Amino acid sequence: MIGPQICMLIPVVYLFGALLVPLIGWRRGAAGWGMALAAAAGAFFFSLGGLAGVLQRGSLSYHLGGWMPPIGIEFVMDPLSAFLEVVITGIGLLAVVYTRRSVEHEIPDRLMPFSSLALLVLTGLSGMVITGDLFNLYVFLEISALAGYALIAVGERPASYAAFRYLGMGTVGASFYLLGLAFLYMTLGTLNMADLSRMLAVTDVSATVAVGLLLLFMGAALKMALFPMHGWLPDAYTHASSAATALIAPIGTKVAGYILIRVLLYLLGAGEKGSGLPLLSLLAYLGAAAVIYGSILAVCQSELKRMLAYSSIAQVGYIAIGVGLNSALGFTGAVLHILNHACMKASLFFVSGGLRLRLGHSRIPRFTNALRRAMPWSSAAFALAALSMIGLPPTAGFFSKWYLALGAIEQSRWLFLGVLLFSSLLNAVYFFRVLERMYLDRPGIEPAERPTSVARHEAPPAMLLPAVALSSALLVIGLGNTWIVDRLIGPMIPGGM
Amino acid sequence: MIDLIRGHYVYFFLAGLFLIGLYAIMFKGNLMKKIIGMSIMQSSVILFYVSSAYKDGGTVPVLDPRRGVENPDLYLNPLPHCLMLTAIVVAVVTLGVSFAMIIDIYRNYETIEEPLLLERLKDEA
Amino acid sequence: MEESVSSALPLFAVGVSLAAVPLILWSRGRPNLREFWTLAAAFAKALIVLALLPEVLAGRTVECRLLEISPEIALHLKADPVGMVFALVSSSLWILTSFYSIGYVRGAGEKSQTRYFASFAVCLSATLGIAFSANLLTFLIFYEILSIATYPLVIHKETAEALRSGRQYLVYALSAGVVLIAAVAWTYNLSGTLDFRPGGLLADRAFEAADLRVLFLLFIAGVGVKAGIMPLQSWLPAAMVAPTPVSALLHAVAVVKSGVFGVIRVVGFVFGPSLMKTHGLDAILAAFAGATILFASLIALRQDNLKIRLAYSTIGHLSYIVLGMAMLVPEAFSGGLLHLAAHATTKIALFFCAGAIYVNLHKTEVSQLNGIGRVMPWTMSAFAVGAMGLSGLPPVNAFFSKYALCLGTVEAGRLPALAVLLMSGLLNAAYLLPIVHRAFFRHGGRELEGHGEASAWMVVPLCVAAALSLLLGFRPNALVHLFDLVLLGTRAVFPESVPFAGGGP
Amino acid sequence: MKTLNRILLLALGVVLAVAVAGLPPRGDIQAPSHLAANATGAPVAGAYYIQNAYRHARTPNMVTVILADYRGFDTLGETLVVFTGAIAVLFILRRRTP
Repeated sequence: MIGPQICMLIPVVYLFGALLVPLIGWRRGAAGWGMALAAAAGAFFFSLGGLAGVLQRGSLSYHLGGWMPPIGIEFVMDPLSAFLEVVITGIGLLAVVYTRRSVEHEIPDRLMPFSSLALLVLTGLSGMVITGDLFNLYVFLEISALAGYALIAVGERPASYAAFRYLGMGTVGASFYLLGLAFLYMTLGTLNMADLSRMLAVTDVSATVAVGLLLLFMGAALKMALFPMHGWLPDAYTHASSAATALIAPIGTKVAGYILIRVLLYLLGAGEKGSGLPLLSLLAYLGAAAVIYGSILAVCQSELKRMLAYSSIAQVGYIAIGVGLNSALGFTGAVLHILNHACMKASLFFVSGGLRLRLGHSRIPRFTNALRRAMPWSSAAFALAALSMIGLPPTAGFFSKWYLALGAIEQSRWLFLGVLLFSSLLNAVYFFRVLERMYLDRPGIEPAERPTSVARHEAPPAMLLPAVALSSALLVIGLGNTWIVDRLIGPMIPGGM
Repeated sequence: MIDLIRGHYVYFFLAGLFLIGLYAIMFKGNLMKKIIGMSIMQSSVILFYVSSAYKDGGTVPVLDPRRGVENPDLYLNPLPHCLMLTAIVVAVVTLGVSFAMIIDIYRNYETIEEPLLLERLKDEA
Repeated sequence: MEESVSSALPLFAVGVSLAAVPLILWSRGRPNLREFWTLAAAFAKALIVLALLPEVLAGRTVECRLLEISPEIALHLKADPVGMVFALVSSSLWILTSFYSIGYVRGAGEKSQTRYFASFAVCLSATLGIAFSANLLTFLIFYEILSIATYPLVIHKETAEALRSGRQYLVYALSAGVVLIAAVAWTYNLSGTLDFRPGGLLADRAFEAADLRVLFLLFIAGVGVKAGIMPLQSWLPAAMVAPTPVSALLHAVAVVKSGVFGVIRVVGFVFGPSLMKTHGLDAILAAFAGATILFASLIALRQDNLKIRLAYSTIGHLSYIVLGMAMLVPEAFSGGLLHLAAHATTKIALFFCAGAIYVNLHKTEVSQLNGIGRVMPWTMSAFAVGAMGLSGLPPVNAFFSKYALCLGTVEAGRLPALAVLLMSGLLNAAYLLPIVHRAFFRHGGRELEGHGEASAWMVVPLCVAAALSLLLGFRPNALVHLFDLVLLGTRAVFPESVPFAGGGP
Repeated sequence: MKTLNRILLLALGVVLAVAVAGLPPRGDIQAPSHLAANATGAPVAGAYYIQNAYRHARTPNMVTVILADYRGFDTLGETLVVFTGAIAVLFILRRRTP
């Protein structure tokens, strides 16, 4: 029987894994990596169990130390957090599988600390999602952030500076969050989320509370790289090692998005009360700007990882639009897009790491159609994920866009509809640019210069399989999206929508 | 007005401190100065919590047998103190990690002045 | 209410060519085996579609409801008379195209033949999916799949020009896709359902006139790109850089026909004749279609490249069908449906001829065709049949569909439309028949000596296509009861009236 | 860009000033975080700790009790942060093998 203890198990498995990795892997990094893999698999298993438990019996809540919530810390698994846990631990597991070969190639001799830091990132992210206490959330946020800064800092030469900027922005974000929490705590007297939302329901939202929420919003938005607070992201994702990017990019920003959903829609209460503050509209407009800005800049990039980074900025904008629409359909689209984008982006970054391993670079102008012959499966995984990013049916990407479009139309927010649709075209532009080079002959090269026969030189299975698995998952998610929407997302739609 | 200032001067001061820290992060070119700014900002938040714990007529939250524990107004609020112990540790560790990064940056580019650094990055790319 | 039968046959019809794709890819090293899969899938597909025919002719629809893909909206396939017309046309012509493709790509020594055949199979799956879609979302999904699957075919030659055309095609197709998404989502918001219904799913609801007009324009822009309605047509001539069987696929079998079929669905099954009439939407559609017919015919006159001339001819003929839809009378509706089939058989014959000429003699321009009728008599006779058909001369099938369209314009009392049809008939004759004349009655140069017909792989299919055009001209109900299907479909959309009460073809 | 940032900083200052002015005055024993029960009737943590810490843990220092017991998990997180820092520094500063 699945009890509430399962909430506790997910971060704790990661936590002890992270502590054990240096002990086991001090001499041999690979052994440490094995430990990390075991921990990641365990956490994935428990989060599936948690999701099943939530589906069966509704929200689970675990009181740490046995103290009742406002007194002690509470871990809560409601439909939203259970869903996100599965996303985080699933991507986390695949990323850890992927890590070994990639790290050994790009940053040799650092597999042990890398594995440990990867588990720490996952500890932080899973803890942020599952905790029911706003200060505890801050602690987890810092754990994941610090480990993330370190992971980003090692890679190409400019990585250390990129990571420093990430650290600066991240610390500012965290300070904003903590200051906003101070305002809320001083005016409402509690740190527990459930308690706080009950308090907000009975009291008027004063200017102080509003500013407190605004600060939380800004803190989360900085972490989420929401336009115009995205400055740290492109450099960080480009210069970090592929394994680090593949771990952080798909889920890091999503969890920040989760904080926004939690604070704006659950704490504040959706519907009437939520629309009283302009924060949701602000979020939606910033999201729209992010979508356009990110997509346009992605078109201009010549380095694959950098292009994907800008595309992340845009995709985060979709989530922001969905949340900002403040309606059931928009919310559905946003949450579905969290899942879809995690899968798509992870797959794309996995492939880009594979390219770096085999080609030694990931610069788009240097791709040729030798790639397709040398790495057919990687290319196919990339193509499928790219089609999903563009939003072509029946891949998953289409359906999140579909719900977002329905939500925008339902509320007659034509601007957002236009942005959503226009951005699909921009996505098509920057992805087809890559696909064209991957799959087609480049005219202008003399036949003599073309490689006549290209040996099969596929990425190693441990790096290939995660990408292929995620890309195939996109089709499954696309066709099975009703099940996800009805069974998983339906119960988590905040009251008042 | 006087009441406002008497009751809130600390908070105004701390808000100012927060902004000073933020200013340093945004505008200072030297990476060490940025870190100092970061530290100032974090300290201001920590002080925010700590000063919110203060109660007129309260004493430190250590059991005083003469006062008893029936009336919570006689002790300062212990919760923010505890929270800030954690926040301080976080701030310290952040400092440590950022120092490590600065060392790494210096190893790679032999400068920690941002304008110079950006130039060298551009040259490299 | 119409009766319906539950069966997996529509799903098989869609899936059979998709199932062939892995086999085609797997046997990429063995061309004969690879082509065997293509042909097997083509025949299997046609047989499955034929197996659906008796039920549909008996007035029942065959449905296959798969998993839900959005709450309340299933991936839903349904074979109704109108869809059957399109399915029959595309699946039977796929057989011809497959044979022809084999001859063509081998004859012309094309590269990447595996990709070519695989994409072709995906295209056909999508086309059947479009034909059998029971609701707008299903339609949209297959429509987008078709867009993407056609792209590798358009850029097949991988020259700079092909890439440019490919990009242009993608921009048009994907823009149309997003516009269509907006239209479909909006429809769902307005009506709460997306199921196609004869007579219009929006018909019995009240709307703001302005909203409805914008929605209609979105739909027409969405499907109009594929249907080549001006001013959205420019990708089509550009896509002529593709190999000829691809052009045949684009023009006759799948892509543009899907666009036109989309117009039929939108007019007959989304908006419905009555709603269109009340809001004056028919006039908008008729104006676009009429202008397209005239301009396309005029432009075609000035083209020297045979394939581009045929491309503009296609643009014009598609708008015949659209114009028929815009008349909102049963005769014109049936005429449009008949023309969908008639144009397919005749145009495919013409394109096959163009391809045969290219492979055999490497000639692409009209002015080079002097005297080739003597070298390639079978090919050019088939060309003559097609040209006669498209010019509206009896006894080719396109004559009768055009006749029905004219009848419809009279019935609807739209004389300008009638004038457009007659005028364009003359223009068609003016740009097609001179080619026949050149081929048979002028003397060719010396380079023709020593050449004969193209390979049988190509000549047989094109003769079959021409023969089909003639056969369907004499007996519209021959082989597959096409005419009965058309009547059934028309009656569903216009329940109160009897088409061709005053005598028809 | 720089001017824009200055303006943003200034705006943030104004916003903070407004917010800060609305906080309960420093030292006010009626501030929500100091009360025994909040508006919904739920107990407020601060006062609960003062009243019960000694009873529950036999430790006079209430902050210690919170740190080690009531909110012990925060402290575990804090320790983990230190561990993270250590691993992070190790990761960043380990010299590349020549």
